[in-house]
Amino acid sequence: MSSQAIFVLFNGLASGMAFFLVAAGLTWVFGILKILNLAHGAFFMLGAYIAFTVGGGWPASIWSFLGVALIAAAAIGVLGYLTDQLVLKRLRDVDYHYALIATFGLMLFCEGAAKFIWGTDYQAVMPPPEVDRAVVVGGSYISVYTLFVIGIGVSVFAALEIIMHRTWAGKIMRAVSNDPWMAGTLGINVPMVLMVSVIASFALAGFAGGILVPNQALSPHVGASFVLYAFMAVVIGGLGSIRGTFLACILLGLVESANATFLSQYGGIAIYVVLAIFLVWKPTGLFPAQGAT
Amino acid sequence: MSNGPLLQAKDLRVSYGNFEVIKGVSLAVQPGEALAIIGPNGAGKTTMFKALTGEIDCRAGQVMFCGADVTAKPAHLRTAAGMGRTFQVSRVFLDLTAIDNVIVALESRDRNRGQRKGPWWRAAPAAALISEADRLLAHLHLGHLRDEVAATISHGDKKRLELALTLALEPKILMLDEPTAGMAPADRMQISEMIRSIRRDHGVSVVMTEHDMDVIFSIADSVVVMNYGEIIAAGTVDEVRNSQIVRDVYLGKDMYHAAG
Amino acid sequence: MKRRTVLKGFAASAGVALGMNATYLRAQSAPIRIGASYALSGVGAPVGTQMLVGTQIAAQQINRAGGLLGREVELVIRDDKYNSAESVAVARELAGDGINLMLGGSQTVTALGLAPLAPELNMVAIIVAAAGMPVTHELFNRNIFRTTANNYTQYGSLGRTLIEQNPEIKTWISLAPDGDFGRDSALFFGRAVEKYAPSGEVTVLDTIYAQATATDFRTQINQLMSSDADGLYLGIAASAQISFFQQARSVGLYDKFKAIGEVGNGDITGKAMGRNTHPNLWSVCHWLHNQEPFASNPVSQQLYKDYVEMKGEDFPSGQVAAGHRAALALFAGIDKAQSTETEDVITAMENLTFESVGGTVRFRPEDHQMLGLNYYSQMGPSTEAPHFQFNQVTSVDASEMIEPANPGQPFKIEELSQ
Amino acid sequence: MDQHSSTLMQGRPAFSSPMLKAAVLALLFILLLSAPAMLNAGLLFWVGMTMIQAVFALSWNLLFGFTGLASFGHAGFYAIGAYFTGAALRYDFPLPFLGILALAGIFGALVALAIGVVALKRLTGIFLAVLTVALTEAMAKIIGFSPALGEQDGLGNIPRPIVGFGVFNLDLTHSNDYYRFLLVAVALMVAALWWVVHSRIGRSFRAVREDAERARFIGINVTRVRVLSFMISGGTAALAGALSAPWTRIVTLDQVNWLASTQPILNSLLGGFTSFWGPVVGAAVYTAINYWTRTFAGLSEMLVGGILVLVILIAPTGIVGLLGKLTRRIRKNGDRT
Repeated sequence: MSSQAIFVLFNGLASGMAFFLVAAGLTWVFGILKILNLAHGAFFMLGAYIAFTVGGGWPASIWSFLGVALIAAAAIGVLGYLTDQLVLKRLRDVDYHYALIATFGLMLFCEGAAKFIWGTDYQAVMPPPEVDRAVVVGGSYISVYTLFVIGIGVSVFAALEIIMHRTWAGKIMRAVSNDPWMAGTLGINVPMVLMVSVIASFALAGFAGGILVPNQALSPHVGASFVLYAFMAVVIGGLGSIRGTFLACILLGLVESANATFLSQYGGIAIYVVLAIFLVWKPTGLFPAQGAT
Repeated sequence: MSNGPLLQAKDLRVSYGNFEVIKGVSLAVQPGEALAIIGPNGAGKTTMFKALTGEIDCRAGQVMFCGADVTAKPAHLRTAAGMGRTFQVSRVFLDLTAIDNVIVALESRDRNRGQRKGPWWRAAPAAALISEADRLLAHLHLGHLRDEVAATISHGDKKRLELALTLALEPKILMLDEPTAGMAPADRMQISEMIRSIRRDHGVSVVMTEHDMDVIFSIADSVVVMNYGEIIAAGTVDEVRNSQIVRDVYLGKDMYHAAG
Repeated sequence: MKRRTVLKGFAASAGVALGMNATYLRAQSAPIRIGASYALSGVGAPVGTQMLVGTQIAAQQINRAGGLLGREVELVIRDDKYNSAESVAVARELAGDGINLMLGGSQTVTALGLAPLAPELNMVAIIVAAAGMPVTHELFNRNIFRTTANNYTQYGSLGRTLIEQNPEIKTWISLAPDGDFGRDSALFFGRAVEKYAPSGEVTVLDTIYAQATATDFRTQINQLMSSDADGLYLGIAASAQISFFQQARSVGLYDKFKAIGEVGNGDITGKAMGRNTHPNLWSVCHWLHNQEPFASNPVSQQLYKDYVEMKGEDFPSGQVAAGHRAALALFAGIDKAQSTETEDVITAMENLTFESVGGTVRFRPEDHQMLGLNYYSQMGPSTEAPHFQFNQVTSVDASEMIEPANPGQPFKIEELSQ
Repeated sequence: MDQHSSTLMQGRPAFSSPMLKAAVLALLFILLLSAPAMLNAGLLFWVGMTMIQAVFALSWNLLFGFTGLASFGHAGFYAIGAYFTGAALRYDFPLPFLGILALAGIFGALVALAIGVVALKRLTGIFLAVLTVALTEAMAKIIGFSPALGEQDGLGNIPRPIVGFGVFNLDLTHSNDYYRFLLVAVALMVAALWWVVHSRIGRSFRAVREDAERARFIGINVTRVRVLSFMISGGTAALAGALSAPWTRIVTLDQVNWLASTQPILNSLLGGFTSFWGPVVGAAVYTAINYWTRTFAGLSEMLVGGILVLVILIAPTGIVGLLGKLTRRIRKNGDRT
């Protein structure tokens, strides 16, 4: 039992941090633009493919692996800039439903494009050699790569917290998030801040793609498996709140892990029960953001 | 209905988070009376207004309307009971034409009264409703805009259209939040003239918040002055005008500004 | 009408006998139009596109040889999108176009839509690769023929192969997708392991379930690692199987499990995992051109040659043979019937024997199930590109492993005598 | 219609006069009625699916275009109807077919009511979007675990019904007969939705869409109006699904996924969500595109996604909106000369 509990805990944290890597960019762009980017998972997937194309299936070391993830982040950041210029920018001042549906279309388009470019064969990328083994903790087999993912997830969270709450850039971001009009009158270049946020959010998606690609088979549908959890986490956490999303990701990871261990014949159901409870009990999320509806 | 006040607030308290914005306010409006709530910016006028209409919940105290306790009742039920309200920035249904705006309000009124004009299967509004809507538009000098989409009409016309929506409900009391905000002086006088004529013709009570003293003096019978979420003075227009406290906290700062 | 067709057929064969060229004959009669409905988009596309290639090669081959009944074969290709509603639409459209012969049902979802429709549309429908039991049981009708082994035969044979090849493994376990297929295939596998264990002392542990489309198998992997088993049946397919291997390898599952039998990914898994392929991985195998007995089979040699010519690649997927075999079955049926009329072709196919890449196959007349040899391949990593290789292929005769024909009635394993 | 002309009552800009519109509709109905004689079975199947998709899209647009709420999991309602009807026919529930249809619609509406009551105050925006997606996913999972509903394989071999009218029976086993039944059912449902949109209820929906706060202060119970719209929409979507089950004769999990939920969104936007007839036009155009591109396998996702983005950016009011703009421009030019 205790061995099982340890496993549920580690596995839940690992899943939770994987969700968070995807959800971080999603919640950021929501906080600033009030757009729920349904195409986020598709750009995550493109990031994973770029990492595979650049780095191949067997990374030489953990450093080259991280380097490749950063290249994927940069590439998806560029795509983010293009997407912003071509699509999102034109939808800033209209009903948010338009943006929702446009990003939905983008998602389909990206998945189709990935099939077109990379084909439909499945690919596999292995974890870098340093973390490509298991440790046995209390009788449970835990892969070191998942510990690495937990570490990256916590680091990304810490970095975002510091940027948002300790730096000048973060202050500007929060000002724009709270009241773009007011921020504009204070001389902040609001369009610039919005554009940078979109690029950063996309880059985060690309980075997550590069880091998480050894997690499962690479196919054009790989984004869908994470992004639904990420949406749930963003909603439970309080739309736009990075802290809330972080906690929600951990919660969802633990629930999913416990579900798979203790109620495996109904795998994947518990997470929806938790979501429903939260939507009813705390409809504004754990950390309600100002101005979010 | 009782013979007491039409609308009454008893020790009303409203908080945003831990911050108490309305600190135990009581007031009463008699049938037919026109009451103005004034005070400097941030005094809690608009919050008080929202608590009375049901737009926000209050933490403690009571709101009585027509002798019934409506504290827990949502806005649409207070509206159905006879409270008509306008907004600081006029709100109408922008994608609908002027006449449809009024028809929607008339149909809502009839629904709340359990009435239906015309057979149930008829989709189009009843002829009686259409002519009633036309009369209302004409009354507010909007007849020529009947088939214009509301989004395209001028600011002042929107204000009047909003009044038409409110009047369509045949309210017992009109709650007007800054009825002349953002208007040119000529328009302000026109609006206050219109409100006076509505009071005269329909015998409704009025509660208003307003900055413009000329408008207040031309409409209101009595005035309540708020500061920091409390009532600091109340009385007839003249009494308040001559009150020393009011001059100190209010007229000294904002009055000239607002009037000028 | 029928008489005319027969006459045409006669004239055509006479034409071939007299050495007339195909062009002349084509001008004489309209082509035989055959519908080919595969999953060309959606999650089934990786498999469906390969099957289509096999079917296209079969059509080219027959046309090169002068066509069927002296007429050219023309494929009318459609995408069923791995979606049953779409496969229904495709079948109706083809029927509306006057086509009464088709290949389809490349997966169980599409076959379930297509099968009940065939009588209504008066079609001969070849179910190419759907292995679900209902097709030849409760959904059976005379118009459908299945050119692949059913699940009971397939996974029973896989279990038998694994225990016979790895007699030292005494404890087995299955990881299967929740749902009908996973439950049944794990059960069939386990029963066969028990039945064919040489020493008789073998334990089959309770099956562990996962979601068919899951991406995270760590919980199940931990359960597998904590079990006493050292032999595994893996019922998870497609990309999920690769995810499983990625996650399992890291925690040492390859060392613990001495042999794994997987559901049928074959080279799909090999290509993705490369040098990280499990060293003793057994798969359901449709075709491996360079392994015996395929390498010396003339049908296989020709298919490989034509594949290389058509695609310019030299490593065809085994699924190509499935599409090829289905087309050959239909062509042989038409040829035997000397007619393209639905009823004639059905009658001819019920006792049909023909040559495929894997040797002689025939249909069982009662439930139209194909019988022949079923093949199982063993693969492992390799030092050279593509970093995995097939080491051997074994076969099991389907007629030894199949349930008695019972068309119209649901298949129940409990009712079979052991 | 009487002389009263307003945006609430008005015909859509593309069709200028009500007479013309009625004539177009009558012609369309006659054309569709004679389709079995003119089209092959495959095309007829597509036409039937298009009619079902049109009703499905109308149900979604009642929510989005007329009440201002976006559901991203509408396939869930469709699937409720489809699976219920499929199971009822497959397992011979002792119910007349019309009763099965009615129950399917009621189930859809009740589920919408339950969601509405639970999520009462927050039945808007992103909250509703995520909730509907998640509930639909959860439903797909539950169906996937239900042997009676065919688990991952779907519920196949659904028989077509024989409708008893007491004195006579209507045998719908043949495609053409079921098609005619389908056409009449769809026409009735479209008429019912048209009535809802153009009636007092529809006007209160629009008031809520335009400005929920203002609507509250003319005495409209905004929550109730939203729940009512959600119920009508959910019930109609379930009915569309219910009608589809005997038409396709198989119901699978494909009908409960994200992509299935996009279909009504896509159709509504393509045709124009500001117009009652937009979703119908959209469904027809989409089917046509799909039909003509069916041989370009594998490009469908790019195509669908690309169309969605382009429509949002270039013609947010869809085909009907675009046509309206064009006719207005032409008329204006005509006036000038």
